[in-house]
Amino acid sequence: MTAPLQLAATTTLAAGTSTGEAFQFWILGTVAVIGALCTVFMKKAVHSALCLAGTMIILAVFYLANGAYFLGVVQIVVYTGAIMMLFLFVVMLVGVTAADSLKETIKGQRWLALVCGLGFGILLFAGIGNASLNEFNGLTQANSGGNVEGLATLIFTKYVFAFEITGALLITAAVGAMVLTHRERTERALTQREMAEKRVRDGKHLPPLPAPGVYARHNAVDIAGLLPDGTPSELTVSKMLRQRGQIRDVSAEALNDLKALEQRAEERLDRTEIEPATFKREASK
Amino acid sequence: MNPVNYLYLAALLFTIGATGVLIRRNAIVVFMCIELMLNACNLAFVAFSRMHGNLDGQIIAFFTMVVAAAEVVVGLAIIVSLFRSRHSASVDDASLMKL
Amino acid sequence: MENLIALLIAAPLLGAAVLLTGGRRLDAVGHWIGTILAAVSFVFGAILFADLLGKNAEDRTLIQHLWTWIPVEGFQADVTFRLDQLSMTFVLLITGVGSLIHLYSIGYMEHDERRRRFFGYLNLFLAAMLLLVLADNYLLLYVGWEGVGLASYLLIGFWQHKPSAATAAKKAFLVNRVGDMGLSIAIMLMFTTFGTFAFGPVLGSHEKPGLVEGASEATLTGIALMLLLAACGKSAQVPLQSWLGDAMEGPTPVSALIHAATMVTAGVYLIVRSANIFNLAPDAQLVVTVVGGVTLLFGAIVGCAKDDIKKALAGSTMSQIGYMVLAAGLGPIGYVFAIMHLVTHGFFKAGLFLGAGSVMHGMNDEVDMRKYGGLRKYMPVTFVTFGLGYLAIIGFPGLSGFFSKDKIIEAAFAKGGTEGWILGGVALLGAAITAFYMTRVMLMTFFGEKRWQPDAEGHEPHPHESPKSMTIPMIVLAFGSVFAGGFFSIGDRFLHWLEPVTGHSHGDSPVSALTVTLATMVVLVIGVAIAYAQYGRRPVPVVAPRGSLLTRAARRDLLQDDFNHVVLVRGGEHLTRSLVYVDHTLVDGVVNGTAASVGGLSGRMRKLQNGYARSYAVSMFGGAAILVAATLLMRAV
Amino acid sequence: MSFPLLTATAALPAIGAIATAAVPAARRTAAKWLALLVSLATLALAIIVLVRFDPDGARYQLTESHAWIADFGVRYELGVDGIGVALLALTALLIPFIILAGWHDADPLETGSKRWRPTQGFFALILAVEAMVIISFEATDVFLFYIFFEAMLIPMYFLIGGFGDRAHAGSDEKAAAQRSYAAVKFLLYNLVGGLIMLAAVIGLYVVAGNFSLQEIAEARANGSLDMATNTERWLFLGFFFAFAVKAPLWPLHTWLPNAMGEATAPVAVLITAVVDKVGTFAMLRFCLQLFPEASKWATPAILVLAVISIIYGALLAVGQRDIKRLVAYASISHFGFIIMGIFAMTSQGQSGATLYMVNHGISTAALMLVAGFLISRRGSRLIADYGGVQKVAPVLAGTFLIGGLATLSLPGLAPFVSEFLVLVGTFARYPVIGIIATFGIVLAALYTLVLYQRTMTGPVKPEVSAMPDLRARELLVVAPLVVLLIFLGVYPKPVTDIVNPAVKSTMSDVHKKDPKPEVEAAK
Repeated sequence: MTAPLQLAATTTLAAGTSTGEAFQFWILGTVAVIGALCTVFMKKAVHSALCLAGTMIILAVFYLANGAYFLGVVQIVVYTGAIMMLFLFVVMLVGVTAADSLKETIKGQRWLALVCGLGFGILLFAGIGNASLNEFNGLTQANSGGNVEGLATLIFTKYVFAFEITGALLITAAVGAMVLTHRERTERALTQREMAEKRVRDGKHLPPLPAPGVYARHNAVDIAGLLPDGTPSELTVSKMLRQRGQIRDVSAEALNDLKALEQRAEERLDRTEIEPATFKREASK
Repeated sequence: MNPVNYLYLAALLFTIGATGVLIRRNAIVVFMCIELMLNACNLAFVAFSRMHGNLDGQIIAFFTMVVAAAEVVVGLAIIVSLFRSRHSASVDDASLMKL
Repeated sequence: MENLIALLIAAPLLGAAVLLTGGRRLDAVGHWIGTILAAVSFVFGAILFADLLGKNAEDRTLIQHLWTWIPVEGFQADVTFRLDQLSMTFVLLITGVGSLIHLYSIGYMEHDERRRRFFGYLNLFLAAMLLLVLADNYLLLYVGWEGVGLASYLLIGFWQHKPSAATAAKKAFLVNRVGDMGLSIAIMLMFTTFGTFAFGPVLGSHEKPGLVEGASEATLTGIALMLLLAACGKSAQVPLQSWLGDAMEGPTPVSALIHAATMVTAGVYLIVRSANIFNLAPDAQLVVTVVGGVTLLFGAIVGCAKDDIKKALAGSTMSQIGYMVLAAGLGPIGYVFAIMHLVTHGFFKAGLFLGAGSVMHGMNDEVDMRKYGGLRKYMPVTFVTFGLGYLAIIGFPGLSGFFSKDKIIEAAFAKGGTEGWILGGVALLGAAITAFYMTRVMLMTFFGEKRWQPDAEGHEPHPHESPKSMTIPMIVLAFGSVFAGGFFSIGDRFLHWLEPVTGHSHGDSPVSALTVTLATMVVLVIGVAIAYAQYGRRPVPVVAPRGSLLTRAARRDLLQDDFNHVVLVRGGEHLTRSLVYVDHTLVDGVVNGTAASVGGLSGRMRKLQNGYARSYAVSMFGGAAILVAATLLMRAV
Repeated sequence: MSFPLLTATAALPAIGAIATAAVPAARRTAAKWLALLVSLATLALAIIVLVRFDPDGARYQLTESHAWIADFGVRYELGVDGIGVALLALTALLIPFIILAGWHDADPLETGSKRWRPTQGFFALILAVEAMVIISFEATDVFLFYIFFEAMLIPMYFLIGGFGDRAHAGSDEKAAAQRSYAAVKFLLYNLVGGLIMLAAVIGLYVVAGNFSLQEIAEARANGSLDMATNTERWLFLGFFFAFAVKAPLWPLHTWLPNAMGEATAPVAVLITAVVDKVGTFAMLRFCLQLFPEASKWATPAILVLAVISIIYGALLAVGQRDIKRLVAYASISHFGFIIMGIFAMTSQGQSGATLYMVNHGISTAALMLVAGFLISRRGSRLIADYGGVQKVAPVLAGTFLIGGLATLSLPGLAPFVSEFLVLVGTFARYPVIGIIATFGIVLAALYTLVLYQRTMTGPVKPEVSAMPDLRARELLVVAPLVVLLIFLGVYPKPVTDIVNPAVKSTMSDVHKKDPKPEVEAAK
């Protein structure tokens, strides 16, 4: 056991709480609340996930402080370690960079949510305040044979059915997740020839897709190429990027830079008679 | 310090999580908020366990975690397949129940 | 001997069952089965009659208990038969005349392909009629009562392909049902008053009345009036007389048997049977006499105007039954004479109808008397038998009708007081009109020049005498019409026979019997003379003249049908039509309106379901908050 | 433990229903025979019940009792009294006829279609209804009764909505629309009634603490269970409303003409002769036993409604243009008589009402089934489309007439006995109502004879001139009913013997004695 754990252990074995724990609670509690608020209000899912992970770690510390050593460790290992990673994976699958708009679209939803949330919170506080919760027995006795052993005894005796059922639930969930995400191929894969014929039949775009307008930036493939009239063509960008809404256009600034560069080069070469065409995009902006 | 404060904290976190569920549209964030609510409950359970001096509360919290894990697995799978078919992770897009 | 009573009914019932379910196989012999079973019933009746004659007057009541019909707590109806002098009289009349008419029908219905079924219905009628007169309680009587109604319905509408026949049948049944309603209310009243409706306990005998003595006069009047309503329906008395004329749509033997001799007299039977009730309800008796008197004149007037021979006879039937009802309403003075007139009327009216049927048979089913004329040469047997019936009905001295009708007129005067004078006067007037219209029928049919013409298809009728099977019953009935009255009256045979059942008192007539008889003779001659002046001395026009207002009204059954049509039929149609509308719009409309408003409300509520999961989540969350609040509040309280 | 005879009578058709439904699509005829055999076997069981039932024995016999939902005091309790056993027998008796009459009603429209399954469904649903109706007659646990009282709506809904009368004036779509309207109306009316009853059932549990009819009735009788006057009245109304919808009583009747009009004739018979009887039966068994005081309190109002039903139903029957709707309105009139008899609170009235339930079942079945045969021949339900049928199909016309005469309660036929008992029983206590109700018999004659006259008599219409007479199967359906009508009209003692003791118990439940005859009372 690490030092903080031992500290927590000595304090929580008693019925009351130490000043140390109070100090810990107020500092970490504040952080946890901030983390929770950030989870809710961050625009990007990745940030939310990170904030949530932080909150969870703090909760793990609270578990330890409350004498739930096993849970504290499980919280860190399983929850923060495994589950939050799963979240991050999915966020990446769906698109890391996409930022949500926090603008509300359903009329009255935000107000109702806030009112309900506030009301519910006040009620919970009132409920807790009303309850007679002043007696703290502490876990000294319960943890006397070791917290993990104590839990194990309970799990495999009193709660054995629940335990078995949750096992079944996990397996079902795993299978379910596979079924949901797995796509069975129901017919023979088309040969290349058939695919070509199908394209012709469907009247789809036959020749290769046009290349993106590569404007030597850090990730140039997400910048659409420009059509002769200066409008960007979505066809030039990968489908996945299109779906994620991650197409960038070559910004007017960059074009202006380019234009300035060219102009300077012209000046240097004394070829000023050619005036480059203005980009429509710029004009429309 | 009175350990009841843990309960207040749990209540606060729960409420924040619930509000988040209500106002966020990104399914993944909604899911995170749900996790937050579950965690808040777990904290309450652990505090109760300490209050009563037995381990049943911790057992419940443990089961909650297991169930949450199962839920996350299925839920994320649903989000992924939803995204595949709709190219969006917004919960508002899945509104087929509308009139 | 009692066990024979059930067989009386069983024979024709068996016939009906066999003939109606037997199918086409029995077509060839069906009429004989029917006739023989009717005759068997008559034979049983005769045996029982002989048995009764061999007993003392007091012991002439046979009771046969078959089984308990409806046993319910506090309510018991048995299938029990009572054969006493009154029912015996009817049994002989019904089976006797019935058998003769069966025989007659063999010839009359010869060319009808549904003859087997006709005999089945006739047998059914006999069974029901016998049940009616043999029942020992009012409920069983009710079975027979409606049974004859059913048979009458089936027989009037026998030629169902004619819409007029089907309508007439329906009308007869419906009007009778109104009367039946009276009977059932009477039975209910009896049950609540006496706790039973069996003849024995309720009526007792005429010397020692049964439970009726304990009841209040108001109740008894109520019962009596309800019984009278029933009698009016069945016996075609005003105001329920309208069906009888239409009932002539049925085959003529049916008119003879059911609508002249037997069924229509059931009302008289009912009143006489319930004598002990009527005796204790003088108000009701007065109403009975009024109904009888009014019908007597009503029928007679209608009979004067009709050109249809059967309808003229139907009017006459109505009128003659009016006499009987009048007599029955007079109380013990008249009961016996009511029944006596009933029996003699059974003979001569059946004979007259059979004669009319015979005429129609020979005249291609023509019923309009204006197209007859001079038929005496072509059908002599019919002429003679019809003529004897005619003399009997007008009360020609020495013939049946003379004895019975004369007694009734006497009894009417003997009622005493103003009522007696009025009733007697009405009865006398009726006798005059009877003489008039019967002479008219006689003259138009058998005398004068022939007036028939070829019909639309050019077939000229060839009047001819009917076959033996038809003439024999006519002859037998003519025999009865001539001698029955005398036979009954000499030595007051009939009086002594019936008196133990009905009781009898002489009353004190303000006028002597001889005076009455003379007066009757005088009005008779006047009636015949007027008729002769009008129809015998002058040729009868083939097309009916317009006639006076009264004649025109009488042709339309004194407008009673029109009244019914306007008030009941039209009114009823409007009522049902508007009720159908109300049911559809109002009763259903309230429900549908509720449904529509709920639908509208939910249409609005539906907008709350915007399909966004987050909206639903808010409401869930709000609900949870409310639940927490409620829990806290409950704890706080 | 003895053989659970009552369970068996209900279980047999239930199992039969499942088995019939499971018959492969191509073996339609086998399914029909299976259904017929099951219904006959049920009839045999019902006859055994009838034989084993001792009229003078205990009130409820052949009882079975098992714990079911112990927490709420719900028990699986069966038992029959005389009234229940009579209706049980009626149900078991009518179902074979209904099946036989509907032999071809669910056949595929094109011959040779192999994948047609509804035939099996039709017969399975009929058997399912039979099972539920039978258990409703047997249940002595209020909750158990309620469940099946409601559950029978489901198969009935499908029978009405799924298998309509093929003789329809309008287009197929219009017919389908009207049919589903009728089915939904049937369902909604009865569901609303049922829901209100559910509230009353729960209320009863709150008051009494259990659902056992016998226990509650006993506790009410010996005074150990006291209900506040208002509580009792509300509970009574809750129960009565549901039964009045089912019965149906004016003004809750409008679902019946639609349902009977749109359903096939055998299903219409099932509705009016079998299912609706549960409503009137339940009035006798539950309303009177559980809430005697409230029943007496509500009697005047109910009697008035019943009389309105009688007259109103008859008048509307006169105004109908559709044969089946006419019979439906006639049934409404007859149900008025039954309800009047029940609430007249006299032995004669209640015996008569019970007898009426049995007789009405038989007479309506006879009339409606023959009407169904007639309609299937011509393909029209409109009275005006017929005329002169008597000439071409005399047997059909004859049986139709007998059915009609039974409907107008001709003496000598079974319904007369019951109708007269009801009238006499009512008259003894409420003379005015009795007399008004008597007008019903005139109106009954009117609508029956008008129907007969317009369809059967008169000149033969060209459309009916080739109409075949009754076939052997149809005669097999009608003949026994006619025989039964005559037999019970002449000798109703077998039924009254069973019914009388039960009525006596019911009368003592409501603490009512028959009024004494005036003459005796005066002494």
